[in-house]
Amino acid sequence: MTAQTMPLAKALTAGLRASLEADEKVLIMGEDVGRLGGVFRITDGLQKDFGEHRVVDTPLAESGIIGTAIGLAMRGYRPICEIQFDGFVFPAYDQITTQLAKLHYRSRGLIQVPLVIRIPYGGGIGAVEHHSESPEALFAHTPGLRVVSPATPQDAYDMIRAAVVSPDPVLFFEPKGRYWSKGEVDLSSPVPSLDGGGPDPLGAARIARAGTDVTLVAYGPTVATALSAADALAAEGTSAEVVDLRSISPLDVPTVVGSVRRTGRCVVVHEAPTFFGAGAELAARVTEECFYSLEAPVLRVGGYHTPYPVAKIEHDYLPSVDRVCDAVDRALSH
Amino acid sequence: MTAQTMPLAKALTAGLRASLEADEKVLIMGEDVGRLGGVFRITDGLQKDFGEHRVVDTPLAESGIIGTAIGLAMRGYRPICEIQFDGFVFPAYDQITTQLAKLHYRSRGLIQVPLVIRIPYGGGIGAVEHHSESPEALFAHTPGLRVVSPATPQDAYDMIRAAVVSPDPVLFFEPKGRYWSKGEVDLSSPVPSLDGGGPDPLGAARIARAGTDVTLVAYGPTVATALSAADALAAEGTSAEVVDLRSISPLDVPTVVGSVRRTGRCVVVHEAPTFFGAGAELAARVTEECFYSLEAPVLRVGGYHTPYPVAKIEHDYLPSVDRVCDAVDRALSH
Amino acid sequence: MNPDAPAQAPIPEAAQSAAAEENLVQLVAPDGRRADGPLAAAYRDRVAHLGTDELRAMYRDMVLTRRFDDEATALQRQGELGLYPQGRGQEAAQVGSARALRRQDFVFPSYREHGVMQVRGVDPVDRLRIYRGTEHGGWDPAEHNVHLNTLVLGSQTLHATGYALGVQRDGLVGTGDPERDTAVVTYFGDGASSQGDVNEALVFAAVNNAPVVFFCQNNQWAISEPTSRQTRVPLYQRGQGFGIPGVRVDGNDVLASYAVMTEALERACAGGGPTFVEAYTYRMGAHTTSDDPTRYRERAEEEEWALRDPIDRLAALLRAEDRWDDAWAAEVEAQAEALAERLRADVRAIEDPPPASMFDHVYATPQAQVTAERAWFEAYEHDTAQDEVLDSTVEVAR
Amino acid sequence: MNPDAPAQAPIPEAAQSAAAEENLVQLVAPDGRRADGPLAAAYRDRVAHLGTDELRAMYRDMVLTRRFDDEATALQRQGELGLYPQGRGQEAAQVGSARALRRQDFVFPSYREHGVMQVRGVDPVDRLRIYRGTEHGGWDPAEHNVHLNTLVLGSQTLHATGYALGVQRDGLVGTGDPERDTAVVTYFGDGASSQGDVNEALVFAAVNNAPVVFFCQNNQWAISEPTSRQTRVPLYQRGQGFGIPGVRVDGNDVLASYAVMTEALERACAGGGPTFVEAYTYRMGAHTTSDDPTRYRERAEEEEWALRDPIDRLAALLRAEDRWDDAWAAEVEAQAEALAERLRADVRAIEDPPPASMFDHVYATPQAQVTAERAWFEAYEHDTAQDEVLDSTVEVAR
Ligand SMILES: Cc1ncc(C[n+]2csc(CCOP(=O)(O)OP(=O)(O)O)c2C)c(N)n1
Ligand SMILES: Cc1ncc(C[n+]2csc(CCOP(=O)(O)OP(=O)(O)O)c2C)c(N)n1
Ligand SMILES: [Mg+2]
Ligand SMILES: [Mg+2]
Repeated sequence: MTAQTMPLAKALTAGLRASLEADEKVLIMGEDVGRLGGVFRITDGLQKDFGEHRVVDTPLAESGIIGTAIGLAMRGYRPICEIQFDGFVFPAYDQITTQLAKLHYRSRGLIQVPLVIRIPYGGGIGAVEHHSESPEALFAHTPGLRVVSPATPQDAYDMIRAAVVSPDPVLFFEPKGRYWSKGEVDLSSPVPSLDGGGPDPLGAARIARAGTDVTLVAYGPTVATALSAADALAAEGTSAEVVDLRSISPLDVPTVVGSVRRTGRCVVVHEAPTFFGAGAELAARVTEECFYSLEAPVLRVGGYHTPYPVAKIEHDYLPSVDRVCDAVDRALSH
Repeated sequence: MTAQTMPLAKALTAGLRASLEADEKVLIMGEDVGRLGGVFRITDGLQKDFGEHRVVDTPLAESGIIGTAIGLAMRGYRPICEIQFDGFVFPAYDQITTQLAKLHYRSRGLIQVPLVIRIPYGGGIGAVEHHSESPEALFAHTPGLRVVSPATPQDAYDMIRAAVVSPDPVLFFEPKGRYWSKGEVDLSSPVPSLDGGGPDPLGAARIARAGTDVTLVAYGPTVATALSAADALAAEGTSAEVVDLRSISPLDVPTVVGSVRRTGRCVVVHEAPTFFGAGAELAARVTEECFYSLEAPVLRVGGYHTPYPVAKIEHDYLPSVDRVCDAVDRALSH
Repeated sequence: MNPDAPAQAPIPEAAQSAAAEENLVQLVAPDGRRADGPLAAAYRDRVAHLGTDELRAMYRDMVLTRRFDDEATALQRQGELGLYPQGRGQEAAQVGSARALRRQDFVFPSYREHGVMQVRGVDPVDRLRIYRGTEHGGWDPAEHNVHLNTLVLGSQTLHATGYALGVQRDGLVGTGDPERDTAVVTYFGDGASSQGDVNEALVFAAVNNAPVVFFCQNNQWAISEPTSRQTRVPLYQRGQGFGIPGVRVDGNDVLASYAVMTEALERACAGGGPTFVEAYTYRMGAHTTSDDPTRYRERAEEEEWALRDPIDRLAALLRAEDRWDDAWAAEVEAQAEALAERLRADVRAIEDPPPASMFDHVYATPQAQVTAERAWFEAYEHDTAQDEVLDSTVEVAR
Repeated sequence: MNPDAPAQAPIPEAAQSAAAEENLVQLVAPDGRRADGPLAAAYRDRVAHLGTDELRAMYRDMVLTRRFDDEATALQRQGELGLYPQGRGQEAAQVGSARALRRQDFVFPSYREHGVMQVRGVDPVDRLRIYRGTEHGGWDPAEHNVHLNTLVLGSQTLHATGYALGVQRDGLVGTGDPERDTAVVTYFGDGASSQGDVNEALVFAAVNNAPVVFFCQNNQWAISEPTSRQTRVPLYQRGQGFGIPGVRVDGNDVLASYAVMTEALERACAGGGPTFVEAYTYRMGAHTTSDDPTRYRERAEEEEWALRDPIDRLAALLRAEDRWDDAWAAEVEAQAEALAERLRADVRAIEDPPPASMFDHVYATPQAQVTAERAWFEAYEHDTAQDEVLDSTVEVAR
């Protein structure tokens, strides 16, 4: 055990480094991932250490990045593609949805496409348009993809390595607003195994805080929001349990249901618009499985049905501790 | 009143014809929409009657079709774009999601983009891959777009004309499996108005059949399935109300909630995978607003979390009358 | 005006097709005689080693491809297939180009490459599973180094480019060993050439000098749209602005298709990078069995192209050069008949997959959502089956 | 080998840049003297009518553009803007090309076209609203016929092409009336040129002969990637395989940029269709204020390009031709100072939009989801405000 305190961003870098070291078929490709180390510096130093051959600056064409990565994967490589910002994944949407997601199915398992697509996502950083979006639901609806998002440095380190060894394509959403949040990371933790024996390292949720009165469900950037809300609620005498989903597809329904059966109330928190967002699927599922234990309907705190607004008012758009507490109050007074 | 019996496909053709006649800025563009009249013949005869200038065969590039249509709309035209099949809308996904949906917002209302994107969708026609998909949820999550689907010839005729006069972009999903279902169409019905005075012609649901024991919610191709299920249920003594949503974004929540408050039970039926589908949003919303009138959780009948399967087993994938009745039974025995 | 750039607006269409004919690599004229002229001279040597056996093998592949086509069309008409996209008219472009490939080369097809499949040895029944609605794929890509059909126009050109980059990484370019040097070829149509993906593939291939051949079959039509809706200059020029050399070949001339492909493969294998080939040919049939070409094209055009039938042309060459033999021709005919018979029997015998197989292979690893839904489905199927047993028992009892 | 196609693999990079220099349209050399040679001769007449007033107006636009740039950068450093993408070095390409436009022409920019905005008269404060985080747009596109910035690389090239198709439909091409003939220009970068959208725009524009100019500013860098990551032949050739003539212009030469643009506009207006212009220039600053170019490029390269500063070049020309006047220059300086002052004051004074405005204009018509969420938001805001009043009352009471 060699735990170190580091920001989430550095844990990702460490995870990428470990992946590059472990398997020479692993390569990183994307815009500005080389000398620059990416606009968020997640690949910082990797080209220097592993060479231009392993860390590749591509032409500026997202469909081309994912499409050629698919071809590379078919030839036995394991590409990790970086999409520079959430809002720029859409030119690659066709390749992801009609090709990447379906090749294993189309070929009845004969073709594996072990691709990781890293996407810094979410808001709160004062950015211009297209740089603060949360498009995870737009991928979770498509069978064949795994969609995950770590909330802590340790998970970032473990989950990126699990994603790289996964034989299935993984959309890896990185909470860019939390890149500089620090936490302990055990760099000697083994690469999680995906053989189906233990809990799915890319699918199992985590109880981030135990509680008894209400279940807060979050992932990625809103886990910290939910934890802060739990603090605030504790001060008022309400005990909130916080579930960090880690995975948006699949959803770890048993863990959430287990929690809600105990607490009787559930609030889902994400940055994406609530309309057709992950909270909808969770609310539907939790209600189906906890119909008799729910004291109040599952409530959702998320983005509104507006494009991501201008930076000066983004904090009115984003789920805040206040809004989470407000939802909990409503759930409690139901 | 000049009602005529015609299939849904012909009602669409009539609606397009009326739109071309009413406004010379209206034009139709897409692959094979000209001489061929489209692979489903929806634009049959229109190029002959309105000229190559109004009904335009484009290069085979969906992003190009939508992107240039946006430019045409900015110049005052009203393009109706045809996407040949559901599975081929994805190359245009970026233009739809980051440009079309946001230009009105980005410009604070100075730019209107009155674009209609017609997409034949859904399965049951024995087709090869990419020709039977139901991607509506992948658009409904994006603010700025309207997403609708008619279920009857009259609605097809009215809604396509409303879509064309709408100042907002409309994703118009046509239930291709029901193209040849017939119904009465009043060709003299006025073009629905979108001024917000009356019910929203692109947003208001319709009670397709009244009932008292359970509410079946459907849209597009599954409205007929729900109606058949209601017949079957009636034979067993269960009275099902059927709501035809017409619109997936926005959802007419008040109509559904009004119905469920009366029946106490709700089953949503769509062809798209249930996971992150429209049924999730509906279940969440209905539960939130009918928490004390629901006798059972909202149940969903839809596609599975698999790519659309091969034709020979697609009927095991699609929601069937049996599966709807099974869900109703489960809701009733809750 | 820049001296390199055309001084005027793009050349009008009429001039274009004249130019097209001019720049067409042709080695066999429609009457079966070896073609003349500087372009023929430049490529002639590439087919000089092809003797009677090789030419006959090409002929056989083309005949079998056509018979496959006809039989699949018939099976569709009989309701045994849901759909079938005919390849008639494109046999020379496909067989000629595919015959230039080596075992280790990898093919990324679109959906009309029946002649390529024939040459690569993909089982004819397997090729029809997709159209019978029992498979989305149908064969093992690794077995014959042929990827599955790609139906989303142009997508496969990026996969081919990426695969070629993998080949390059594997050190299999420029080794000088013809058994090791490996190239990739992707097939796509004139219509698909407009897709952004194809152009991004050109960018990635050119910048990285990838060992990939872009083989564009310009069969004059994209369903109902003539090629003039996709481009106003000949398509073989498309790659030039990306730094990719282009060549236009008579796609109804199997020898020219072969010759041009050997050149492109040599370049790829030697580390010279990608080539853009436009095979100028004609889709003699409908787009698919669902299509009705009388709605959009003239009978006269079809008749004109019928005179350039690629199989007739090779037959004429064989006859003109005394390589024809009636006994051999009868044998080819018998093989075609056997193929047709096999298709008639074996396609009908293809069984429907079990319903629950829809849950197979969504993921390579266990995935909770699929596991849960599959369990639900199987229980539901079981219950329904029991209900049916019950129903029929009731029925019988009545 | 096809005679039209390059006989070999694409030319290596070294040769390339030599060729680049060769084919560069340049009218003013870095030392300020009028350039010689056949290319200069071909374009010289296009700037012959530009007298001292016009040249000085160009100079003024370039100086104001640079001052805008410097001041915006300073405001960003002071925390008044969230981000700013500097245009330093590209003033000649932008001002020269934009000065060739007529009022009725329409511009689809990317995000770095500060010089174009200057020429078109878009208010400088409005241009910075997006970077202050109070607007996604900032001005009325109809007012100066300049579309909003487009941040998704290359998307705007399709909008421009579609808009040009609308102009064509409106009958405003080839009227012969310079007051009515209308063209469209879209600006994009060397990096963006790789996007599928740009290539699809070339297809649509070429096939329809759209009156649109593709103005690609090759500023040598796409953030940290040199242009060699996007193409291995000069970018001005990109359009050729689509049937679009291309020209490479010295983008640091305002007169050459102007001249080349007049030619492209004439072609568009006369119905001659699209032109692809590559303006060969340099991004002297960082990609944006968030970027650190020392991580990826050499100081020496920056210094080399500093010698080709476009403003210095025009100043040199004005001096060389006795068109310079110190009083006038001081006046320009004063205008720049006034602009800077205005920015310092007015950018700071830009107010934050009210939070509920986030719900404005999602749709043009009432939409149930937005209406419901807005109502909820306003009630919540109201309650929160009351809570705060309550809190502070409690506070005061304590
Ligand atoms: C992205 C996409 N858009 C539309 C289609 C529908 N479609 C199938 S084949 C075809 C025509 C293709 O023409 P071409 O590329 O010339 O190939 P050909 O059919 O002539 O062999 C079209 C429009 C598709 N398969 N994919
Ligand atoms: C589709 C898309 N992908 C990525 C980005 C992120 N990005 C913004 S600017 C830029 C570099 C663009 O380079 P270039 O086109 O040469 O224009 P320049 O910045 O040099 O003016 C990148 C990668 C983007 N805005 N859009
Ligand atoms: Mg074709
Ligand atoms: Mg650049």
